[in-house]
Amino acid sequence: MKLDVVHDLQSVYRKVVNATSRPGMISNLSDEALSVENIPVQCAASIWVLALTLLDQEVTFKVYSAQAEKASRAINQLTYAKPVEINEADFIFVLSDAEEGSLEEAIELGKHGTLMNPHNSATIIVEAENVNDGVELLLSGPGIQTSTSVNVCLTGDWIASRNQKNREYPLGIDLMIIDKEHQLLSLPRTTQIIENRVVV
Amino acid sequence: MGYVAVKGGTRAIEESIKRLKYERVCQGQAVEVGQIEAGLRGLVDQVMSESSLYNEKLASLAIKQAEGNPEEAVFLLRAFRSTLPRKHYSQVIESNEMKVERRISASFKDIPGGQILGATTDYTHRLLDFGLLSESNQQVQEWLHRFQEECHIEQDSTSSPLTLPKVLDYLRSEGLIPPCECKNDEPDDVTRESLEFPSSRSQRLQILTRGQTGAVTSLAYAVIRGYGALHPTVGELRVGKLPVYISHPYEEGDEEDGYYIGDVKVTEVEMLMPVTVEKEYGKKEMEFEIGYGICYGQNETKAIGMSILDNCLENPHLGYPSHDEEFVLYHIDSVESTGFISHLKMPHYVTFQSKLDSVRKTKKQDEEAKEKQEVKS
Amino acid sequence: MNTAYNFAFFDEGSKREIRRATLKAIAIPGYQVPFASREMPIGRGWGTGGLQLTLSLIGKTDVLKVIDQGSDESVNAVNIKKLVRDTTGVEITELTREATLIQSRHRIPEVPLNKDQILILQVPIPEPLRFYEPQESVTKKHHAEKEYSGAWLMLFEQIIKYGSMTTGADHPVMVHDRYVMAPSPIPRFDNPKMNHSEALILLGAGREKKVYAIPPYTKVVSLDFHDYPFEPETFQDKQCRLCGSTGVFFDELVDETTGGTVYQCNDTSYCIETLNSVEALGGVK
Amino acid sequence: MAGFESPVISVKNLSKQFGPGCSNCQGARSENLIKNYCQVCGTVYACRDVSFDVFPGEVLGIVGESGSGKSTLMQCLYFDQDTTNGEAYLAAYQNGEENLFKQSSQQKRYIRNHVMGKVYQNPILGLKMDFSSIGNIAEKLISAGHRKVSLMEERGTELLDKVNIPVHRRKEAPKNFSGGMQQRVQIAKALSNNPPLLLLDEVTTGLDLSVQASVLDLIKGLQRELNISIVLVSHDLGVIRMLADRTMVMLEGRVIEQGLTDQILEDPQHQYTQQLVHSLL
Amino acid sequence: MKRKRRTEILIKGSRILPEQMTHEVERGYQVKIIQEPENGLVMLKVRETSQKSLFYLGEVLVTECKVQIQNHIGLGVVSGDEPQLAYQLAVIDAAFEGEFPETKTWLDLLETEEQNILEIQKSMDSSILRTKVSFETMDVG
Amino acid sequence: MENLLEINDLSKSFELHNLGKHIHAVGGVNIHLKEGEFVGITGKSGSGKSTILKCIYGTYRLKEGSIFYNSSKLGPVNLAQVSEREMLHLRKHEIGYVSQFLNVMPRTTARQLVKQAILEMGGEHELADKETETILSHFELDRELWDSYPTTFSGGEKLRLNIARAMVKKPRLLLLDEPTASLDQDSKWKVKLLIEQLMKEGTTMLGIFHDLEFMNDLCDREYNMQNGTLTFC
Repeated sequence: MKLDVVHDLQSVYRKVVNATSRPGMISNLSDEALSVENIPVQCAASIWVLALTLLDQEVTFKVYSAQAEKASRAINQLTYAKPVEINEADFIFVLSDAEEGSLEEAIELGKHGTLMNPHNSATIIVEAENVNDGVELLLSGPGIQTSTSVNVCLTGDWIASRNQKNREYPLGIDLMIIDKEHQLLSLPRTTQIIENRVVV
Repeated sequence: MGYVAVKGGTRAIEESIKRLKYERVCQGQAVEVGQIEAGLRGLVDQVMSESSLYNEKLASLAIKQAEGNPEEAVFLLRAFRSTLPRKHYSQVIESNEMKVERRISASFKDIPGGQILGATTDYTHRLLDFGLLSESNQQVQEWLHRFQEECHIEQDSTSSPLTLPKVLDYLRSEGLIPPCECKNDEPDDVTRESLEFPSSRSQRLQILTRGQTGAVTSLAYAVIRGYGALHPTVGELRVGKLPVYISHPYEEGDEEDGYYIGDVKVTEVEMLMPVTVEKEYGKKEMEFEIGYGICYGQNETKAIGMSILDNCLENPHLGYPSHDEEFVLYHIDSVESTGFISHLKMPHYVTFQSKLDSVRKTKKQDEEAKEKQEVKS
Repeated sequence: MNTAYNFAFFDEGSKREIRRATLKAIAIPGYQVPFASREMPIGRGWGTGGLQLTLSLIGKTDVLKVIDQGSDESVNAVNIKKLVRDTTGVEITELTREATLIQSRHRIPEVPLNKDQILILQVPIPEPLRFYEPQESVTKKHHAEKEYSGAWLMLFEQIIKYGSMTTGADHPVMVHDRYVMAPSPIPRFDNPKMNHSEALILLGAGREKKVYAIPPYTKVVSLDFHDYPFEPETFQDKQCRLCGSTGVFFDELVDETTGGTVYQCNDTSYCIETLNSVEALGGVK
Repeated sequence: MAGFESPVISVKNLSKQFGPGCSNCQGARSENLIKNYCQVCGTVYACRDVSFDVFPGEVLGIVGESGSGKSTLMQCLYFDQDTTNGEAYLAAYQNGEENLFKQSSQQKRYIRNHVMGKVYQNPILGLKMDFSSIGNIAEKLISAGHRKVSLMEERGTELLDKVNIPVHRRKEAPKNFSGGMQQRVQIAKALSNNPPLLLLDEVTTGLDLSVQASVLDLIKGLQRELNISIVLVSHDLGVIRMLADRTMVMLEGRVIEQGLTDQILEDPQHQYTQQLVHSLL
Repeated sequence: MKRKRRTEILIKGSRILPEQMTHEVERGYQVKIIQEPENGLVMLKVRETSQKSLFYLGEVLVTECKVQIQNHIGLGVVSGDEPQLAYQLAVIDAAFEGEFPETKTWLDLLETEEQNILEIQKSMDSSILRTKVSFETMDVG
Repeated sequence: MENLLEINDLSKSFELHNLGKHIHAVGGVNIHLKEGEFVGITGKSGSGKSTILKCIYGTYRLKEGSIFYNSSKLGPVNLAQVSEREMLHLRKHEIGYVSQFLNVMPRTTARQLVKQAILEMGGEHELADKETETILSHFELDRELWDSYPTTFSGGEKLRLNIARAMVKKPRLLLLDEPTASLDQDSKWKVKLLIEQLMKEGTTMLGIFHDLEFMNDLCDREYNMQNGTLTFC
């Protein structure tokens, strides 16, 4: 079945809206992701679905991946979005085969808006192993009734980088984490994360 | 069964739309769209310009549907353009490539290429031509035939093609206007990214060129009447056709590999304003600044008005709203201003109820205070 | 000429731009995200902001409710519904709880909204500081610097002059302790419904080209003073003349026969529902 | 005597230039400038390397002719202008450990609202002319976090009384007032949040002599009573003599001399200061 | 002949010429339509003459069509609602892209058509030039 | 430090740039004051007497010589080198200066003037009010003058107010700059009583006087000033 650019992307968008307005709630993009034919680079099809939903010639992006160049060209041809340096990118993709520390770098160097225009900030789309397993994170903030917990299998010290980057609200970056099963976890800048480390 | 439902709205709307059609056709005649395109050039040009969409046929259709009301016609076209994909951007159009149909200068009598009146109402006596009441297609065609014959006979084989040198280039070569390098920064597009202040020059020009003809004219008039700081003279006004080319979407080739897609007719105005400028070491000199105006079709007052406002906005002045970019740019668009003005017709029952509550509350407090005072005294 | 319109009127590029702006709006609650704002087949000022949000959100399975001033049958609501239905074919409802998308002007429905619903409010003037400072470049700076003394000052002046806050509808709110926001001209009565709302609330201003949002469970506080607390409109001891409801927002009507004042639910679908359930129960007079 | 007391504000090497600078005037080399103006690129070096401290309860006067950079300096301190270079530390903000000029605009706004007050020469800049006088004072209180109308009304009335605005006129808008009254409302507003530091920019310029005297009295009285620190800019040595404990003399963007106010007046060292003082006598 | 000149002749000239050329191609080749003629917009990028900067004047309604002949893609874009012409332009474009032998014979046709256009244009020009004001200098002597 | 004040080799000259003049005011001045002493300086007007006091008080900036002062708070300091802040501190708490001129704000009443001085020393409002009244009556200032502006006072009244203000601070060192010039006999007598009282209280004083008779009765030691140099009498 072929991806329907009108209806499938509308459905993806609504799931992204839900996930972003209720951080911690996991959305599943499998239905739409499975309709994607010919993925040019080795990564979750849902990444492409998100790219098609959000990117076009009006925006810019940057890819972190072992095959960054290839992925970059593919996204450009698919969406006409322009590949740029990290500090200018509207969207940043960090694929699971990216070098260690890429996510932290993306968070650190991505644009976080200005006080006048806090929306001119990067949205980082990260490919994770799993968003149902891994370190338990305690989330609070807008969209969450009191607090909620999720488990994210994502290595590195990204939470510290994110805290540092988002310290002067409303400046900040917005994160979307997607796993191999096309499950989407969205962490807008307003979400406070506490890492629930299990002491062994 | 006690199901209660209000169905008034739907029904009333349906009947209202019927009534609207009745008003359009009640004299038993249908206006053909072709007739509008053929005979209402001024209105078609104005509607194309304000809607920022160039196509005579669509404009004529909109005019028919709007029963000749330009603001309604513009509205229809603006909404329609929201549904069309933008396929290409043109190659940069340089106005010295214009095929001139009319060209005058108020500053120089002897401009290279001459003063060409073209088609203008400026020298018609504004006397109603009752002959037009009985003008027939046959008469029109006969006249046209004779006119073409005349032209053919008098054709001067040596006459130069009608792409004329520009007055500005002449002034620049004289050193009366500071030289100017071509700037090739990509323009902003107000239809794609919302306007923010301070605005860019490209945003200002785009909003002005799609501004409402009446609003542009009125504001510019206010400027030269005294609510502004300008004393302009028309350097050059030209009406003519500009060829539009697009580049090949994938292949990179030279310009000649581009596609010609057609012409657009525009009115272009370069307005001269004398200014004093301070040079090095405090030396003062008189120079000319240029206000620029251009719009679709033959729409001369608007283009002149735009050139005045362009210069106003290049020189902000706190004392005059016409020199304030927020004031001018936010209020000049036909769809925005007519939309908001007309929305006042919408029901405001809830807001009014809420205000009523507040008014009552203050009245009550006032009375209570009075009573208290009376009790005291 | 090809005369068929795309699903939901817009071309996909237009939708995408509105969608990106909306996501940033959700990420920064109460902040007005500028967007290009397409020209719509209804007038600027007639709900084009709300309509653009609706059209960018809507899918085939959505059920839409549109109200204007509390009424599903207001001519303006009818008009908007007609346009959306003509370009999408989605189901339209008048029952608040059946709807997945609710576009509204000037009211939040009486029936509490739930987490599967999105409320879209039409906004004429999104700038809460507009009447304190007309220049957008200045108000934008105020927002940037969290300089909201002007918003409170306007209320302070009302108290000084009239002895109480005299805002009608559109009483400003503070969202997530950061942005002062115009809640759109909903009556003060509806302001508290925004606080920790279960439903996502999106606000769109078409002519002013702004989109903003209140995510679910977000703190929304109406501006006030410790000694002059915010007060919604009161309809104490008032009752709907049709369904007998109390504690809702009423329209005030003049009884043509007696000349006296009578009250009627402003939310017509709520009134009808109440009325029908009362009748179903055997009816109280 | 280090550690004897710590300054309320400490300004280090503040510089402000208008214009891009060019090879002719690079580094603001004075030999290539006419006064503080580069005639090649038109850059104005409004403040050059200005440093000073203000201590608790102290009035620092800054005197100089128009164009000397004193008002620009004040604008920089109140963030009405961005500084080109330099540092400033306020004891009341982050323990005096953060350079004010490096803060975000959001933080700068906080500093203005909570730990500073400023009175402008032109009341239009400091007042909302269409709002009530008491509302104007409330505005400053609101911005410093007050949310109780009765308290603000009380405080506003008290302050207006203190600056001799009749209580029954407190609901009137300053646009109806005379220049001297407007200035007094401005002072009341600036004082309302008890700022540790008050900036006064030519506050009596343009007022009638008798009005000037009353405004100066008012400032001195309030300063003594409330023990606030003041930076006061004036081209008028009379004003400086009346109010300032210490004085800095500015010329062409630089501080050319500083000392106790009586030192500056009675034993001026710099040629320019002597000229200034003698013209006063 | 470069594309710019060619497309200008085809659009400004008689409709008969592109129709003939298209038929010729259709007779000899399989034409695959990639994109049916559809309406869209072209945004005009204009240089103003006051500061010589660029801005957007507005959009023009166009009809666009894409065809594939053998391995060659042809694009036809023309101002206005002109589905037929857009298709023909695309076919001719593909033929030139593929340097089909037919195109050699078309050059003459195109040049003749260009002359016709020029003749008509001249006649129009002269009618305009008749509105030129001629200032005659008085010889005082 | 044995003395309260030790002036060694004090010289002061003025550079008048605009007039192109160099004026030598005083040179080689040495004065030592023990705690509690009252030392007087006489001399013709223009001989440089005031210069010495102004150098001590910091109004004139010194390039040569030293003025050591034994501060109760700061210890021995060289007044020629103290910081502006230190000088302000000493003026506020330890060193007073009284001249025949009264330099005050134009619209401050006598009462306010004295009260401000008390408040500056860290008094409370209510106490300050009481103390003000005590002081004003002590200095025999007419009650009806208390709430009027000193700019309208006579010379003697101004001076008494001036001394009153200085005394509020209970200075350790009081500099008297021709306080009795242009006073009538009655006023002089009142001032003399005040000075005597200060002496009793142990205030160290350095004064310059025009009026030899007046000074002879009071001083422990006297110097004479001529053409900028000092001789011990």
